[in-house]
Amino acid sequence: MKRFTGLLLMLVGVLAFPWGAFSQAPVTFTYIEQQIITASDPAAAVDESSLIAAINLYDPLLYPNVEKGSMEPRPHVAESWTVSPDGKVYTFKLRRGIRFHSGRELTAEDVVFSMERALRMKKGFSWVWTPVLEPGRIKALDKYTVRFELKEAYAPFLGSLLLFFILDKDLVMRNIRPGPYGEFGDYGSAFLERADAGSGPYRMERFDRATEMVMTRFENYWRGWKPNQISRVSFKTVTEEATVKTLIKSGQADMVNQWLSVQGFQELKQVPGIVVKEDPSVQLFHLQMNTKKPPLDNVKVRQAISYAFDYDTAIQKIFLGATRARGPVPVRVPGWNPKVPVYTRNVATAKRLVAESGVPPERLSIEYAYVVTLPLERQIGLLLKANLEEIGFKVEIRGEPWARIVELATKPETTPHITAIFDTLKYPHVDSHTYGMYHPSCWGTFRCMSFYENPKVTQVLEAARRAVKPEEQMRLYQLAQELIVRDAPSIYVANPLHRIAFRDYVKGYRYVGLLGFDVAFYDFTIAR
Amino acid sequence: MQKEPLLEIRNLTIHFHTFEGRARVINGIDLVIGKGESVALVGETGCGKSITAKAILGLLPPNAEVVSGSILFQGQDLLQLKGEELRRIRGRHIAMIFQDPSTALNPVFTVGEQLMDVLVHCDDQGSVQRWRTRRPVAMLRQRCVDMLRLVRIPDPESMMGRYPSELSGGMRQRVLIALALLQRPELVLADELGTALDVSIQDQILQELKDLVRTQGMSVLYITHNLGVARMVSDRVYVMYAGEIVEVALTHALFRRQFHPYSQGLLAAVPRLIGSIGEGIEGRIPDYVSPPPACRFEPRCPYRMPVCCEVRPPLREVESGRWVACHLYPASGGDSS
Amino acid sequence: MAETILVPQEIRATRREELRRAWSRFRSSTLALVGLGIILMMAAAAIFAPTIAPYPQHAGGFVDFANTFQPPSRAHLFGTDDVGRDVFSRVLFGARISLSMGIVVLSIALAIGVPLGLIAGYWSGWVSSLIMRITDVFLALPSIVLALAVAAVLKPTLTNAMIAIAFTWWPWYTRLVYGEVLSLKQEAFVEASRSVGAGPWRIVFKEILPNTWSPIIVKLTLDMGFVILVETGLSFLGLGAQPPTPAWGTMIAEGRIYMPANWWLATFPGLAIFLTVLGFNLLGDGLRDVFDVQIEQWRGGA
Amino acid sequence: MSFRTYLLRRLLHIIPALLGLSILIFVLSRVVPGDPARLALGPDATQEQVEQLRREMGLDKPLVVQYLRYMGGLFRGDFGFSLRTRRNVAQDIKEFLPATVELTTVAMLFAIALGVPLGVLSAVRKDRPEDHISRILALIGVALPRFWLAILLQLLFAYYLGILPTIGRGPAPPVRLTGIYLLDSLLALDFRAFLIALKHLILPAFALSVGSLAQIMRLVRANMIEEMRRDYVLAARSYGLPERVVIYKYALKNAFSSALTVIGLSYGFLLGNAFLVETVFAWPGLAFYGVDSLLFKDLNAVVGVTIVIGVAFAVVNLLVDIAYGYLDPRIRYET
Repeated sequence: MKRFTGLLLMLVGVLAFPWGAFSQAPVTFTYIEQQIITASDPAAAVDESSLIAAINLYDPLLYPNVEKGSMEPRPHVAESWTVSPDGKVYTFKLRRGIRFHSGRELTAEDVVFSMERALRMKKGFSWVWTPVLEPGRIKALDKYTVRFELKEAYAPFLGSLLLFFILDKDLVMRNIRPGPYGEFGDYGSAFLERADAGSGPYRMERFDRATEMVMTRFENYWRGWKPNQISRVSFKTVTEEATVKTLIKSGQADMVNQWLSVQGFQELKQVPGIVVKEDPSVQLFHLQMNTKKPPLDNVKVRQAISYAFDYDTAIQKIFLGATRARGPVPVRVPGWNPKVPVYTRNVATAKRLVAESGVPPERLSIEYAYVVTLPLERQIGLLLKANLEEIGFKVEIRGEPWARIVELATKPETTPHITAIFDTLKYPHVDSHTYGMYHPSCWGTFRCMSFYENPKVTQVLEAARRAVKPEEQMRLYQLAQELIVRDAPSIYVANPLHRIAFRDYVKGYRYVGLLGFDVAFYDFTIAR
Repeated sequence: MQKEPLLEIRNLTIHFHTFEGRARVINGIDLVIGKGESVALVGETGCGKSITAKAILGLLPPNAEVVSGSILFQGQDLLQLKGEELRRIRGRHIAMIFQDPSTALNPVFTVGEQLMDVLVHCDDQGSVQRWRTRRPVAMLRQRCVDMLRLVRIPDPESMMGRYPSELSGGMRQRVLIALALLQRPELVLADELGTALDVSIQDQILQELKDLVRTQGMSVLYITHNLGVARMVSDRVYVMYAGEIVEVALTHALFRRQFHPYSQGLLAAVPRLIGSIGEGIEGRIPDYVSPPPACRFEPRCPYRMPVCCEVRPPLREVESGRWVACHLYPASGGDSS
Repeated sequence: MAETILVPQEIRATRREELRRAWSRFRSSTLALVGLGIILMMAAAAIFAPTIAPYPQHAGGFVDFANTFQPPSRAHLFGTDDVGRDVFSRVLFGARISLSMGIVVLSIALAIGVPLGLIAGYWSGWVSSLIMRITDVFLALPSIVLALAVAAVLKPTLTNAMIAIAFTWWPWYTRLVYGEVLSLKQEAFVEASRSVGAGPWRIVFKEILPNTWSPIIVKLTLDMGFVILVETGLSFLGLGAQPPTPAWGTMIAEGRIYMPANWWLATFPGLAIFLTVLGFNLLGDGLRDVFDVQIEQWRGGA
Repeated sequence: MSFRTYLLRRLLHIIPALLGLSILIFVLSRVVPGDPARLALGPDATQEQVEQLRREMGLDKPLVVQYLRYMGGLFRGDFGFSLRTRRNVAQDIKEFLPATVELTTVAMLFAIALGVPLGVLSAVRKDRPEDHISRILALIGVALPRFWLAILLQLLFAYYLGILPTIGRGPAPPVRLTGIYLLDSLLALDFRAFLIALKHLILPAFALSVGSLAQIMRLVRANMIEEMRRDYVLAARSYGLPERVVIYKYALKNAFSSALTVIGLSYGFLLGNAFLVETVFAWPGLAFYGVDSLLFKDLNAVVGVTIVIGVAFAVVNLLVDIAYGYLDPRIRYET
């Protein structure tokens, strides 16, 4: 017995030892994401994590007007620009003296190289530019002047340049490996997994895709450094929510991203020393209905579902506060149409529409897919199931990893009947949530799981993009919204609150609304 | 009894606690071994011979209880000794040669290591001082090798490095003897020595052991179910039946004439010499939980009388040096038990 | 086994006698009785869930957002979850899933594993060595790893999780039966029936198979716990039951993110798994002592 | 049969099993309904790009050709290209394997270091309170769902008590030689890094080890009880050997060597559970990588991970066999 107690005592001793006293001194700012950085090459970045990495390692040509709390583009690498009257030629004057991490100056050559690279690689956000640009249409007029010659007027062009990151041409070309891009080999994409080729405020110290990217301050950053700015960042990926909460509560993390559950943020609000910031977002949460899959190919069935869903419960009880979505465009985005019809819960109407649709009751069987890591989407699914079963549907719920949903989205046959999607504005323009979601050119991506097709809408969207006059642009985009909502390709649920939590000594956080731009570590200061 | 007694067992009674109840396995036995004497304890399997030997060394299983009696060794009652004191007796003063050479050797250590362990750990000083006064390993090793040679093991040096599984049965048996004799005990308990072996090897080993103890001046208690063995090696024989001593006699006297009906039965089975005893007698050893109330042999006895199930026959000296526990024989000179 | 040749009736008689003795040995083991008690309790919970559960409709796609995250109380013994369902009711229904999962998986494993083991053990030749080499392949990987790989190939549903686990489980039974057959083949009673001209199928099914039951039963009991552990593990990783199915592993995965404030969501399903597995282990240990079989309980399970 | 032939035969047994395993997993991974090329290229790639990548990856070839190519690469240390991490799987494995080796080894050592003494104690004090406590703990240990235990441990030690870190391995020590933080930090004589690595290890290693610990304890107990009844134990006592030597040297070596094979099998147990425990603790090991690869349908990674795990399992069992032969001479001469 004595020996046994001894063992127990030893165990207790080991556990009670002040291990915490050995933890690292807090010199590194720890930011936690729940999704991995899928691409450290800015030309391949599409998701929030990858964009955050890009924004901190690279400079985009233009930057959102964060200071004014707006997402409109303002000068950044480009000091000023002019647009031709037909809206086709954009000429940018570059700022002088911007240095890459290699020490080289950033010049027009690099801008041309980076855009051509993006266009050739056809990854990331290149689809925004491919309709109007191709290699050869970007020219360096002199060391600090670049001209973009678009094939046609393109309404979202300026805004899209916020996603255009500039790479160090020399460094990339010195590090190419054999690859599919002819003389450019792999365009340095393997190299960019290990290092960066940017001019941004931080440089990549270490990157371990599954767990962590460590970034250190670039001392010669052209915007200069002020006291209390962050000098080193550990950008960690932690998938488990309970763990994320523990990390920030214990102070092992300084800031955690928006993907925690609503209840998680509620819980963090109660903790002294933690700030939970909530802002009305420009995000759309909607349930996309696959219009190519029966019975959802019937517009009356889709409308019936839109009438059956309990929006109030979703917004008040599941989102714990959010703006009711009115159409595909988030309500705070300029160009949103306030006059779009709004579906509200009306079981009688829903039942009537089902009857009118002529679909026999045994065919009313649908599948709802959601991202398995997001409990909110599961809750919405359970609510939808309850609502739809009330009007005679049979609903099956399925959680899938995000990667799998992206894969399912490639074909109408594999795309589930209904898929829950959070869609953040991709570029600061109404085009992102109209053309980007309802023009057939986007089919195959998670943004277009409706496979929506209405020739009238397609025509209006194309005209809107080509329109030069702002009023004309807006009129057409608003018309499109109205037409789309009538066809009910999605259940437009909410423009949720954007939430983020950080320790109270972190200052300077400002919500921008554009994917990734709120987590620019350069903007933060530490006040201890 | 001319010789000075080395070991005296007096009225030893041992019970076992079993699921069926209390088993009265050893029922008040007396046994004396003189200095330099070879004594045999014979009886059929299950009669309590091995238990007696284990009781001497204090190696009874946990469910055994010594109800009464004493085991005097050089005047000291072994039953009163505590664990550590008893341990110092074991091996150094009284050693046991185990019955089955295939199980009594540790399979995962070499012969040498097992021998050395005995010398190293059973040192006079006890465990604490061992570290300070560690005697040269070479010297201890030499003692082991010498002992192996003494028990007639060929090439004892290489034997030290072998594992028991590499040895023949006879060799293993010799190693067991070496282990027991290593500390030169005054008393050796040989439990069914060689039974597991070939007859010719058994004889050889018995003969060797007999010579060995004689030259070393040790006393031996042979435990055997084989009368032939007893006849070959012992000076005196104790016949045991069902946990009781039924007859004690000098070996040659016993083989000339047996008094107790059980002894007679035993010898009737002897002609083959190797055959186990009891085969010639009808019936089995009684149930120890509820044994016959008086004479335990009564149910099997061809001469049973009414008194046999009423009064337990005491062990009485019926002629000089011959003690018998049977109602057939009145005491020679008064009741001496 | 005795050296004597027993005729079948005698075998049956001794078997009956053995069973009687076994039962008395079993009764004397407190832990085995506790295990049996736990399992009977769980089985009762599973069978009578619709009657016992205070809110049987909560096992399915019920939602009541006015009633979410209620801590344990008299109305909700284990509290309510993130959509307002009674956790106690769901845990009760979860017993149905876990137990039926175990039964189905092991039935499949038996149905595949035992015949293959009999064939491989009784006949020698390339077929049996092929069978045994195939089991080696399956046993070269911890079963949960293989089950994960299979489950990931299939759509995540409860049925597919079942298939995945059963797919990895049968070789253990082939192995077990194979070993038993090899030793039984040498037994006198088998030799005897062979000598009186019994055909191989008759020998295999009438003489050998009945004698392999005791190790199989012990293994089945112990495996029930392991299968449940593996199943809950798969569900925990999102490769098993889908909402609103009240599978314990899924409930832990779903409830986990609400820890520690709403601890009851993940705690009670976890306790249910623990108790069930404990019950089967206790019972299995008891049975092992009763039947006095040596089987390795070591596997790359959860 | 000599021990060497025995080992050789074991090896000859393992190789076809591993080959079979590679075929099984390869076929499984190739029948996945889904398009790894699409997954690799992300949501916005065109169908034409996807087709091109499929060709580059050889996904348009017959399965047999794909398999032979893959195995050919395997022997050159080329595990194929990972879609998720966009580099050779061999590189990923090299990066993630040490964390798993570290975790499972420490867990195993922990299970042995605690399981063996507890088993001995339980056997020596059979049917006394210590025995009952140990046995009940062991029963609990076997039945606890590891991932649930892991969560509870995190809650208790990281959240409520705040004395141990919640996830991960902590910062890498200054030098990377083995990738095993405990070793690297020791080799660099950086004791602070060693302590940091150790405290990150405690919870996951413990959560992982309880099952094996319990089983080792039970087995050692059973074996010890059996060994203590043997003649050689009685014989050893009769020579006057101290109880300490009889129990901890004579009986334990026997009990432990027969427990050894089972310890090897329980390593598979650990490896399997690592998939759950590493996930809960975000432990950047092979299992963590494996789970993500499974969910992402990163075929080459899945095949690579399973083969490495199969090999690890086989190697450990072989090592155990060797150790067994070393500890128990009977195996060497009698098998």
